[in-house]
Amino acid sequence: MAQQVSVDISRRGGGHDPGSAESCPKCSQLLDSDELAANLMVCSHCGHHFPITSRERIGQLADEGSWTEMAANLRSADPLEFYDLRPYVERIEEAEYDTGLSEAMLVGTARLHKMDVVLAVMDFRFMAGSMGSVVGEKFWRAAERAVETRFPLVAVCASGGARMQEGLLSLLQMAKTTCAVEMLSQAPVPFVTVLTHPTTGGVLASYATLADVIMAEPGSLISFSGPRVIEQTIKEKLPEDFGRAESNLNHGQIDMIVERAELKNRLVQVLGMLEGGVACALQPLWEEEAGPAGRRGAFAQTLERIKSFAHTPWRSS
Amino acid sequence: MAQQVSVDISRRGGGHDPGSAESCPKCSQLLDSDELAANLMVCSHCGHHFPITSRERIGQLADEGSWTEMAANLRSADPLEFYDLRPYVERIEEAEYDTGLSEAMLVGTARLHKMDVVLAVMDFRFMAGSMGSVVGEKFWRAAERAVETRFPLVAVCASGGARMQEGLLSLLQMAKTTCAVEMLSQAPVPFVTVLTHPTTGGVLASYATLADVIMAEPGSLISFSGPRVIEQTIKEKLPEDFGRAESNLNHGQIDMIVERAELKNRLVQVLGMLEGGVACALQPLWEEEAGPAGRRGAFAQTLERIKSFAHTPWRSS
Amino acid sequence: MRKRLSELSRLPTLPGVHLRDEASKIKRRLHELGGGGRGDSSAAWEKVKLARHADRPYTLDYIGLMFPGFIELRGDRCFANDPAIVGGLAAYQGRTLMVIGHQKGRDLASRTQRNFGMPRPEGYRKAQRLMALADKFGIPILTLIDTPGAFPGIAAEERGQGGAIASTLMRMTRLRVPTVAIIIGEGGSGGALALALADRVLMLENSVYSVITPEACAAILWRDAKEARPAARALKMTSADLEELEVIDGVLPEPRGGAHRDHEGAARIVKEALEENLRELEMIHPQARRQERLEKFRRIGVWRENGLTLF
Amino acid sequence: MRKRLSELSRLPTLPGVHLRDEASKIKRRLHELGGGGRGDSSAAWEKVKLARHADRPYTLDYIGLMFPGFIELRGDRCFANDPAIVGGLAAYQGRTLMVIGHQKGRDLASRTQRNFGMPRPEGYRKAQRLMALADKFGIPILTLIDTPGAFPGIAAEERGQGGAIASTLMRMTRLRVPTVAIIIGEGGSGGALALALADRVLMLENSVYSVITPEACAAILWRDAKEARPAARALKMTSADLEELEVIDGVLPEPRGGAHRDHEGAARIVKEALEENLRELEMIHPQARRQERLEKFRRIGVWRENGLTLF
Ligand SMILES: [Zn+2]
Ligand SMILES: [Zn+2]
Repeated sequence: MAQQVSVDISRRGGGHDPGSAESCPKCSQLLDSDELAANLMVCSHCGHHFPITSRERIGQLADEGSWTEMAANLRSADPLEFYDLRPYVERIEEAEYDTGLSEAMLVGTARLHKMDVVLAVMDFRFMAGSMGSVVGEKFWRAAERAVETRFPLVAVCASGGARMQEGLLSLLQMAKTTCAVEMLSQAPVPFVTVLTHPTTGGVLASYATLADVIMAEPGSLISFSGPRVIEQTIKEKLPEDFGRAESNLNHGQIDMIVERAELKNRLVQVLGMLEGGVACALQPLWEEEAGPAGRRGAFAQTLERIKSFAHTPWRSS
Repeated sequence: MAQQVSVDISRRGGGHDPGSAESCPKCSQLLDSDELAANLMVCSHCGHHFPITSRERIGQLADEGSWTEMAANLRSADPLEFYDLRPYVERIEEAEYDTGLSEAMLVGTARLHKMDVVLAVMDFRFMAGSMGSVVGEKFWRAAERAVETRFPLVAVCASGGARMQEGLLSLLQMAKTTCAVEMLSQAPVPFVTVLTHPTTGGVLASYATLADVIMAEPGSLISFSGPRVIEQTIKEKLPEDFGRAESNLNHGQIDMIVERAELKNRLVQVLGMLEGGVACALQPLWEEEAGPAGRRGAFAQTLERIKSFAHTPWRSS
Repeated sequence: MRKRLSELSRLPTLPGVHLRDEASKIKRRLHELGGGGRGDSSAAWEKVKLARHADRPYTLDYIGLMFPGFIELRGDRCFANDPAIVGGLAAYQGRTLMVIGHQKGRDLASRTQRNFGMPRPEGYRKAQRLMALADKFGIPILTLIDTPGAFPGIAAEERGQGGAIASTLMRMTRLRVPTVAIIIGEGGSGGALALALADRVLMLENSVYSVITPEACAAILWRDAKEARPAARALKMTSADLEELEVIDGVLPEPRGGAHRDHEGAARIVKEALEENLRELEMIHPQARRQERLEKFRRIGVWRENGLTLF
Repeated sequence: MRKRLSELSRLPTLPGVHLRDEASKIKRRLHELGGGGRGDSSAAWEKVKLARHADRPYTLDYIGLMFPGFIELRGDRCFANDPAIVGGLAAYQGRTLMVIGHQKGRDLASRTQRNFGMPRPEGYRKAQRLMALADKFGIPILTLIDTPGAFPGIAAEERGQGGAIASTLMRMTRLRVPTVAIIIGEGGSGGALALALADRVLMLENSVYSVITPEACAAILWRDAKEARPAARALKMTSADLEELEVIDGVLPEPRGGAHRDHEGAARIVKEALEENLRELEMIHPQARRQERLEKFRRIGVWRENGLTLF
């Protein structure tokens, strides 16, 4: 199901071309590339959020110099020895060449406003952000690290679905990532997802919707089935707002829509709030239920952070 | 909210008048009262289920001579010293006189095809089956008995809602009966409800919908708000099938519709099946999770019963 | 009354039976006899009007005044986001609270959007989801109650209004975290109770809490909705009535003139009550707290047994 | 292949890394080289057609043939009862099973009513409810899988098709009771997997299980839906393929000529497999079984790391 959603990320190699111009697909305004990048790849006229690469996303979120990639050496194998009109291995090589990435997800640790987190960020450019064995295993390792360190896990999603070239192995990554979320949940470690354009298929139907709090970028398509499949099934044209973040919010499927410029702050606020609950869980009388001792350290850190929040009012509604 | 649903139970005093005739409200056929009673108060022409009294219901369900009433001495007090056009105490006395009952619910133990159960059966004739302190307390005691004996609890509901003459005390019976279900759930003891015409208001919004399996009699009105309130709010006439058992089944709110003639068998089948799960919970390796030892006895009984079922095929779909 | 009292005092306490403190009964009756406005049916009705006053602070007002930070969480993950119930994470004294409450609108547009504070099933299912989230992370829960009742509509019934309320009640019985419910305005029937199966249930002085609206009660029992005044009195729905009936855990006095005249003052009072109650509740082990919660609601009811009036 | 094998044998087992048994890899490759029909693209396509055969036994057929008693339970308690998934309590050897499965229709009317076995979110939510009920009473769960996939429709999306599948998967990770999933026909994508996060996942010989239908795969990768034959082969979706990939726990041979020719025979085979697997699973403590379930799915995947191919 991977390639059923088309997304225009013309910017290959993970960046923009300095000095050039780009036209906004929503308002058609011609935008200066440098200004667009400085505005986090959001159209300053209409607010359209251009899709961004995983490295751009990490650059926007992580405190300067705080990103440390994990599991960087994982590469797709070709367990099915799959080929259609072209072999799978060739498609992977092409994706590697085009994106400078080794897979559709980067995982690692970072700091967001000094808060330690584990990040798992998808990249739609790499084979339509499809989830195969490597994405599943990277997500698992990210979750494992989050449980070990008690750092919350933030997953930024962008996916056309499962990597069909890995057959059932890719479908079963839905089960695998769900088990990873269950592991987080047992700890419990806060887990927040950010659904970006587009989040569909197996990613949506597994870890993306299993988070404690689900955020989405404005205008993102969030839908299990691809729009074309639905149109073929119901034999009608879909309405323009079908499956968009705004529709998902109205239908109760996500917690909030967050503009890119606000995302880092909002993540830190939500994660701080979820960890703030630890304060309560560590009351003296609760101690036998408090879990591993390591948590206490994380808690002290959290408490300080929350205290500093208390002087900076914010509102989401 | 108690009296907002009108139901015609003209048969006062808990029985039918021998030798007389009654006209079916659905097909207008004139029915011989004796035949109607012999047919469990179901119209032999159109299948319309006439509302029946709590004693009739127990008579239809319990094995001959197996019914033992509990908490028979509970009577309504008048904690609010409530009176409207007439005092509450007078309305209670009238209901007692008309029905020969002391309250809108009978609770006790009985056997259904030799299976021990606790029964809690409402009677709509008693102040529109409204739930006040006595109904709440009787339900609590029934649940308590079920937990002590490990007998499953069967509750037959028929209610216009909360007993408004007891004010907030009656509203809080919803909380109390919910706590009782939670107690059953912790055991766990199987709990099945039968929603009969009409089951509305506070009873529907508490224990009636919290059962492991929810059955309903054909044609029963099952709705939180009374039809008149809804009509006044939306300023439209409601469709004929509004809130009926059949609509509730389609909308996923109940498990099955069971005709009166089948009810006893179906209850025993479902309860036997739920208890059958105990077999698994008592596997040697599970013992530390198996709960009180008393359950083992109940299990042996269940196992025998289930074995006998195995030779009598049945189907519900 | 005297007969009942003497009957009670003659007898030993029965196991499993809670004999209400008679002192409070006597106090209550004396209060009634002595007037104090409660014999006057317009006093109760005035409280109803105050509780519904359009200038009273609503849930989001309290949240805004009580907490330096608040993140609203939305949706039941099933059908819709119901704006008649709001909920989210609030920053509270260096830690976190989950706040869930009914939300009325103030002007025509927001009233319509909030459906006059009358939730549909998805509102209750959102509340359950947020309760589960709070429970997972050990975050205490504050509910703020202010609704005429659950919305009576065809589609709401089809989506299981009754079951949604019941399952919310059930969810609240199971919570490991401390829960405080405060009736801030109208506590209307099952739609209000759904958020009020809490360790502590408090009422603002000018709030009401009732099994049915006085108008609907009058329409049924007096056969005339205009008889809402005597109905309001008969239903004993004011905070003073309910404190005397001992079915709530406390009344919070409002600022001079009422909460609608001093939102900040009202928020301060609610916040102090919250602090005090949470402090007490957090001294109790979660298992014990859950058990006490069941016991508390188990005890509610007044009936006669073998000629005795029992509470 | 030889190079990869030697790389692997040179190295000690890495912590947290599961090196697949190489013997099976070699066996698999030899099987491929030696023919056995798998080199022939029409063989896979024939399996797809067989798996979809209109005369194959469906979930309710198996239930009818395997169990002397069955009580269907309906509804998600939220929005609807989805007839594309059926579930209920089955009498099984003097005890009880919870059986949940996709249900296709056989004639036009029942196919329409069952939506061709394509569930909507309420189907998955019903499944979750029944799983929770089974778990409460310690009733083992059997799921029977036979769907082209979850229904792709606007309203289904609006009601959270993705979230419904995900939360069903999550529910299955948490079950204390033993779970056995059997693919009896079409195991189509996420809509099939939602019921298959089980302690044992078995396939009937002529069933298929795939990330995408061969037609849709061909439309995307070959840009021509008529290229479904090579797609079917490339996807490795037959029971034999998947057994060799070691992503399922076993294949159940069908009666001579296929299950569609002998419903009783097929039911007998399914029942025996169920018995055998339950017997094994019930020897394991619930906690350990749950842990093993997580571990099993944790291990699924094939990738290269530092030049090695890992499984
Ligand atoms: Zn623009
Ligand atoms: Zn008739």
